[in-house]
Amino acid sequence: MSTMTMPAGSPAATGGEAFLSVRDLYVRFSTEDGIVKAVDGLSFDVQRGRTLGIVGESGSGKSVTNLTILGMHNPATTTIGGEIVLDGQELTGASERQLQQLRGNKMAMIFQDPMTSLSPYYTVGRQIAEPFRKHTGATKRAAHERAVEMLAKVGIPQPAQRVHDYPHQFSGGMRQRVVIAMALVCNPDLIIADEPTTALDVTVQAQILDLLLEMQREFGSAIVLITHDLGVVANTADDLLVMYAGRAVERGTVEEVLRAPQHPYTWGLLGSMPSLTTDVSLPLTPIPGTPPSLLDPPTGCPFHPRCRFTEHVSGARCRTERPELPDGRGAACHLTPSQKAELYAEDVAPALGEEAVEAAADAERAADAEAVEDQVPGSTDSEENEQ
Amino acid sequence: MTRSLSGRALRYSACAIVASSALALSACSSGGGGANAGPKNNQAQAQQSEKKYSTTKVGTAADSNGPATPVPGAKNGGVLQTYEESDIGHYDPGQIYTANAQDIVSLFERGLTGYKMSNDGTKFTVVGDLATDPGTASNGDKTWTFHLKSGLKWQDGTPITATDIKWSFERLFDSGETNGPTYMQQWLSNTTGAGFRKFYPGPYKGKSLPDSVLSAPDNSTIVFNFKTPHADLPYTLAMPGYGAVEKAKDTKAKYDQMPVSDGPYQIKSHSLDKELVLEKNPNWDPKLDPIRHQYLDGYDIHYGHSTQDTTQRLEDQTGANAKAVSLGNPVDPNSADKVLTTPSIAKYTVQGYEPFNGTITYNMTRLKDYQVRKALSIAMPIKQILTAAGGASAGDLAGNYFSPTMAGWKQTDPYGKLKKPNGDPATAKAMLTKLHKTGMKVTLAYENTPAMQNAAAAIQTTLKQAGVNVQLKDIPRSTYFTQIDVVPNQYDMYMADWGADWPNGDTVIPPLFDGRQIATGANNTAHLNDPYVNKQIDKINAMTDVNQSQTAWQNLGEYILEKDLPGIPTYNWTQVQLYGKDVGGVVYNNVLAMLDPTRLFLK
Amino acid sequence: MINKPPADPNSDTGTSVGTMPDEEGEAQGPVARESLSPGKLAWRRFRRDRTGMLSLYIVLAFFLAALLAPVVSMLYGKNPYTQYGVNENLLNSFGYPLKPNGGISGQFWFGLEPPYGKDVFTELFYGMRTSIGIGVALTILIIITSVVLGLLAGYLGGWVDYVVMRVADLLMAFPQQLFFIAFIPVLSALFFSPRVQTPTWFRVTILIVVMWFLSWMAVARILRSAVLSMREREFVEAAKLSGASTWRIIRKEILPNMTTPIVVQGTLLLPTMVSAEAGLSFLGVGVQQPTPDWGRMFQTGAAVYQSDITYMVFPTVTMIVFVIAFNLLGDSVRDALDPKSAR
Amino acid sequence: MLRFLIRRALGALVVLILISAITYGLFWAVPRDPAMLSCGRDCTASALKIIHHNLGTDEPIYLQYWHYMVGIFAGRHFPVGNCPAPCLGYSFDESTPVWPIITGRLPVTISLAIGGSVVFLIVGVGLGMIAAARRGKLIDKVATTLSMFMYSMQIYFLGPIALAILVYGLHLFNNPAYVPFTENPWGWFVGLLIPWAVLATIFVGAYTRMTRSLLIEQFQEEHVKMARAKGMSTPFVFFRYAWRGALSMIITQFGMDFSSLLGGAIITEYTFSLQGLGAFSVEATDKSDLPSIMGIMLFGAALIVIFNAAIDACYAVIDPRVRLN
Repeated sequence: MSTMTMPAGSPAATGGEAFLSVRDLYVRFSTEDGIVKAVDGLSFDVQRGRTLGIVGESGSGKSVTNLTILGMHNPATTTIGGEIVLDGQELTGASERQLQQLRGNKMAMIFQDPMTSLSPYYTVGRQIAEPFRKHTGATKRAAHERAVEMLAKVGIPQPAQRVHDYPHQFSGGMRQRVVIAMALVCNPDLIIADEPTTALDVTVQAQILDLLLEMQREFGSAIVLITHDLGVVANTADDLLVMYAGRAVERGTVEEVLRAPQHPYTWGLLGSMPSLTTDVSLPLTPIPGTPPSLLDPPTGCPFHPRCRFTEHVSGARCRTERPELPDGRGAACHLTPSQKAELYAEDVAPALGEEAVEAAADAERAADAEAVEDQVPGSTDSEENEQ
Repeated sequence: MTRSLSGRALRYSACAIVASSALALSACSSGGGGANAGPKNNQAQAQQSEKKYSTTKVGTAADSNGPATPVPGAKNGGVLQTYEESDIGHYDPGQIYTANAQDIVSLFERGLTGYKMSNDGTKFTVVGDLATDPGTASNGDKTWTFHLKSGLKWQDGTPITATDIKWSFERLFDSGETNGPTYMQQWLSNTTGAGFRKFYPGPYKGKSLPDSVLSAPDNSTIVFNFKTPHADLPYTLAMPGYGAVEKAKDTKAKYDQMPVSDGPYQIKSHSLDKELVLEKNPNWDPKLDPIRHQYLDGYDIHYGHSTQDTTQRLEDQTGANAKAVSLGNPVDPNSADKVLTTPSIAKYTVQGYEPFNGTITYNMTRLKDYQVRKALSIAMPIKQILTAAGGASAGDLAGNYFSPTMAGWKQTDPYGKLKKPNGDPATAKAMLTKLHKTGMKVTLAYENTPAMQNAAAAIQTTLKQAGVNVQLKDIPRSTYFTQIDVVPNQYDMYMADWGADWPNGDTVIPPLFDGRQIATGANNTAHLNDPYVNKQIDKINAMTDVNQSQTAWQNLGEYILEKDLPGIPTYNWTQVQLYGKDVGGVVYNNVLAMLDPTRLFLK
Repeated sequence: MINKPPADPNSDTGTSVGTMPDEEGEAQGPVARESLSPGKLAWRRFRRDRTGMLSLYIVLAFFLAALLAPVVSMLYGKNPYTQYGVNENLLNSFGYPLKPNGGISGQFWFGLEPPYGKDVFTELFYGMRTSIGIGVALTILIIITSVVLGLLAGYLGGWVDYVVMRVADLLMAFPQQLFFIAFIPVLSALFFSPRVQTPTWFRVTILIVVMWFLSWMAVARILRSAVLSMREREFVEAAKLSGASTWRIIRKEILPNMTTPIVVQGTLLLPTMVSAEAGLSFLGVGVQQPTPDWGRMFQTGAAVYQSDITYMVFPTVTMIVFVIAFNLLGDSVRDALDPKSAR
Repeated sequence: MLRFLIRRALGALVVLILISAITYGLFWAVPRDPAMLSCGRDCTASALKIIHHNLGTDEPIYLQYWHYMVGIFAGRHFPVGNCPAPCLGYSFDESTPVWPIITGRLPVTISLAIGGSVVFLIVGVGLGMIAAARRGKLIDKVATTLSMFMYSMQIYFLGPIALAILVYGLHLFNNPAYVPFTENPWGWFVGLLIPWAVLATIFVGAYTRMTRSLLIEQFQEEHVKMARAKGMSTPFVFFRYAWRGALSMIITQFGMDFSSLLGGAIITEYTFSLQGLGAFSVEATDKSDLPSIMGIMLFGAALIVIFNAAIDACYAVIDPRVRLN
């Protein structure tokens, strides 16, 4: 791939200084099977107090991105490119020691499965207190009190007693609350939540998401919420990044992306997801094919082998040319904005239900207006010239 | 079961069943092993004819006086470390029958008579040990009288009396005493087999043997009365199995582990299967012992050392290994080559004969035809049987049933085995073809050890060329002899061996070939029942002249081999032993078939 | 995924870092394409593991050597039974080869075996044939037992599980080696009249049966827990809901998914069984003369090494190579079948 | 917790009773008569009968077994001698009860097992930890290769070779021998050094491989990653989290290995002429000393069962999930 030289799309500037800024991130690791290009030229920003949702199928590079931010990749096999700036501090070249100071302190992570992300050998109190003692230098006693306090905050009843319990004595939802308490014990400015609700019952899911938002309001943290479930981000996130094969393919606010998705992949995601407002008679339409190998991703648009709309793009551009993600709101696709709007409104939205059709119609009108501007020659030709 | 046990296996099992204390008339003294070892096999005849024969005689009262002839250069002091294969298990004299046990207990147990060995190991004299002389016979060798030396004491200081001696023989009749020799019990009760147990149940229930059989008329006199003449009683009593037991201290089973000493050493501690520590017996008087010395302060006898292990230790000759010996372990047959051909190691070897003679015994109940037995014998690869046991270090090929240790021994070879030791399957096949017996199935029972497996496989291979289908039956080592002793049994041939209890044919021919002694548990495993042989046995047994009977036994043995062929001799056992270079007085004792323990010292 | 363990250190030399996938140009890896079956994928992965391939070749060579022992013997013109040393006077009076280095010569490539001078080269081939044959038979028996019991216990659960697992516990409490040496010789002596030589096949059968009796439990436990975890998986639940019979679920859903643990356990079990059999032969309770046997060669070797160290070399070196090759193969097979497994 | 232990102990007892019954039954099925062995040279039917009576083998099998089991707790009296509790039978071959033979031999076996275990635990587990921590580095490759090589070693060629080189070749050591620790600690140590080393070599490979793969497996565990994500230092994560998780498997394996070593390292003891239980069991099978074999078998089984129970108790200590359920 010679895409290193390509200009990076910059994220939507929604005002305010970005607390976490990822620029042109490349993550590759060598395996027995070859080099896996897990993340390929990714950029995004997150501000304090806001939540960025990252959505994609498994293997799209979303979890890798976040482990890389925490610096928890295996340095022996992983190559990192680009930059990660947290609150003005460059992380890609940071030492393990510096990272250790940041982890659990300035940035915290919540893992997917509360059943496995707590050590069965220690009391929850101890596990919550550990990072607090380490990062604040608090006494054992103070740390213990802090643990009780945190447990209370995340809604564990009788925290003073339960602090002495072991994880297996808690239910799944309660454990995830403990994990959140553990992540938030040092008031981190950045919380990375990797599928925090996937392993939980639906009713519990909502509680946990509420808790996360509540905590965010209290501490003013930035949250990166990784999920494969558009429903989760719809209610929780402010901004949305859709990832496919290690790249961002669509970006925008939650509102924008869900109302008027521009990338065929996002359409596919929406189509494969049931909705309460949808007519039950409408069939779910899964995305055909399987995610591509990251060892040897397809040329051009990585989504083209699964895309139903390649014939709308002139020539073999989908196969030969990599579409760029524009700054701010946008999608990495060779379809013109009007094509996108039209195809979505006519081809995709009907399968998603009435609400979607209405939204799509709005979006199409807006796109048509934009399209007039697009007629200005040369405005989109820079990419073609590269061929 | 395991490899290194097996090196010694044959001997052990044999010893356990067979007696082994024989008087050797020939002896190889120390050294020179490396030089003769190689060609020994091929020149068996020539070598043996060169050997010095010494007469064994029954000594006099003067011979029976202590102290023992000093060993030249002997020094006092030090504790000798010895490494032995396994614990002899029993220390009660009445249970002593194996070579290893006889050797070790001779340090602390004494009997009425014993063998006094000359310093070069070539002359043996039967002398009075506890007794003042080797016994006085009267009434046509039916009554024997012994007098105890005066001043003899047990290790606890109490005097040894004739009552103790009488007790020592009475207790052999007890049902718990099952491992020792049974000659005296049978002779005293005039029974055969285990009949003596019915004659008298032993003294523990308060009954003693009547004075008409065994009496102790005073504190120092003991009189044996037999119904038949027993000219060689002094030899019989010299077996350590007839050692004395202190009556007051006899605690039956417990005594077996802690016997009371009357020899130069006494047991300091014994931990079963691991170690036997001996210290000086302060109540032993050298002036009253014509046989033993007390040069060392003590013995530290370690059990559980394989022949491989002891061979490695003693080859090493450095550090503690230079001050050690193994009384009983021979050189590991697998290392004998290296030991005997490396002059620096061979220097520290002693060699000698053991009283054993190996045979492939035919079950004559099944193999009735002499011609068939002859054909099998001609085909038998006796050299390969010897090779399996360790080759030149394990023995010399045998032409007849007697070991060179026997009095009056002559080499004979009626079937030409020494000329064709690998067998002559072609001739055998021709004979069998004439008998229409080719393809016959013959079962060979063998003791399941690696060496015997090898030998059995070799027999199978060679006999196959003679047109004989040999079926191999391996029998666990521990039950081998009890299984082949069963009458009748299903085997056609067995590997067997026999060692004389003393160097006269009467401990070979009658037990092995007396047709009236065919019974389960008896030793006539060939089931030979030849009226002529039976008659001759009675005739020779009645002889009172030992020299005359020795020749007669030899001749009868030749007759049996030539006319009856109950088994084909394989080889006569020899033993090579190594010792540490700082140990002095090392002599191979042909009677004990091991190193003589009573004369060792540390340089 | 980011923390995927590094390539196996042993196979690092063979890791094709930075090279393109194989000639067919098909992509594969952590994210599989539908067109390739898991088995094919594993095989592709395995083929790139040079250590694994080398081990495979070595292991195949051992099997081939075992299978073709008679052919080798024919081509080489000797057999492991003839006492060449005795017949051709190549031994000294102690039964050791006269020539140095264990009697190695152009005629006897690996020398002669004391004390009769059998040919070591063919003995080794036939010996491996015996030992590997017994090892393979044991491995197959143990795997079959474990699969059956593992399935019964794991899938049916309840009292079946209880009984199977308690029996396994019970048998695991037996001192294994002692049990073998105490019972194998005794059982071998049973059933045949004292007139007839106990056939080698019977001895071998007894050996296999007794060893099998006390060796299946560990593998059965592993397979049981594999079944247990499978039982809870969605596809099994789904099959159950769709009304599939137990037998069908086991055959169609569970068994195919147990291939990985079965293959891996089998590969690791075989060398263990071969060396265990050799150990018993070494202790004298295995295969008897004159049948050549690898383990008994160690018995002979350890007995004669003071005078003839050369004899020990061949069985020792081949055994080391055999065990290493098989274990490396086992590791590679596991890596190939289950790339996420750590080592 | 207490209930757990009691249940475990009862289970162990049942296993032991079953094992004794099976072993007894198997011995009874075996067509060899132990009495024949002590019957001596002129064995007759009547002599055999006396011996049978002396050994108590003239009773029906279930009665014999019953007496045997009672004897373990209450002791027995044989006409040939007394066998105080715990009576595991009376060896007619050695003319002593079996129990003192076992206890007499036990110090050797225990010394061998403990010394060997200490070496292979320290070296094997240590090497595995280093390899896991430095995964992919040179030291890992060296450790892995070494462990594979050691893993392929068999005691029956390693033992003789070690003796040939260290004792007879270089004269660095004397022959291995057992000296009681209480008599001479240094002699005990030096005397057992080679057996320990050889025994340990056989195990080191397996332990290195096991430790390494267990730890690497642990590194993949979410809770270990979580500990890293909390900012805990690398050693802290390694020892407190990853190691803690690997520990229980290592303890299980060690418990199994150690109990079988205590039952007698047969080939090792034999190779070095150490008079422990393993060597005794070979001797006993060799002589068909059935009471002794039976005794060692039961003793060995008891060790295994006791150690399994001990492992479970260890679990309860290290794993709260076991303790609190």
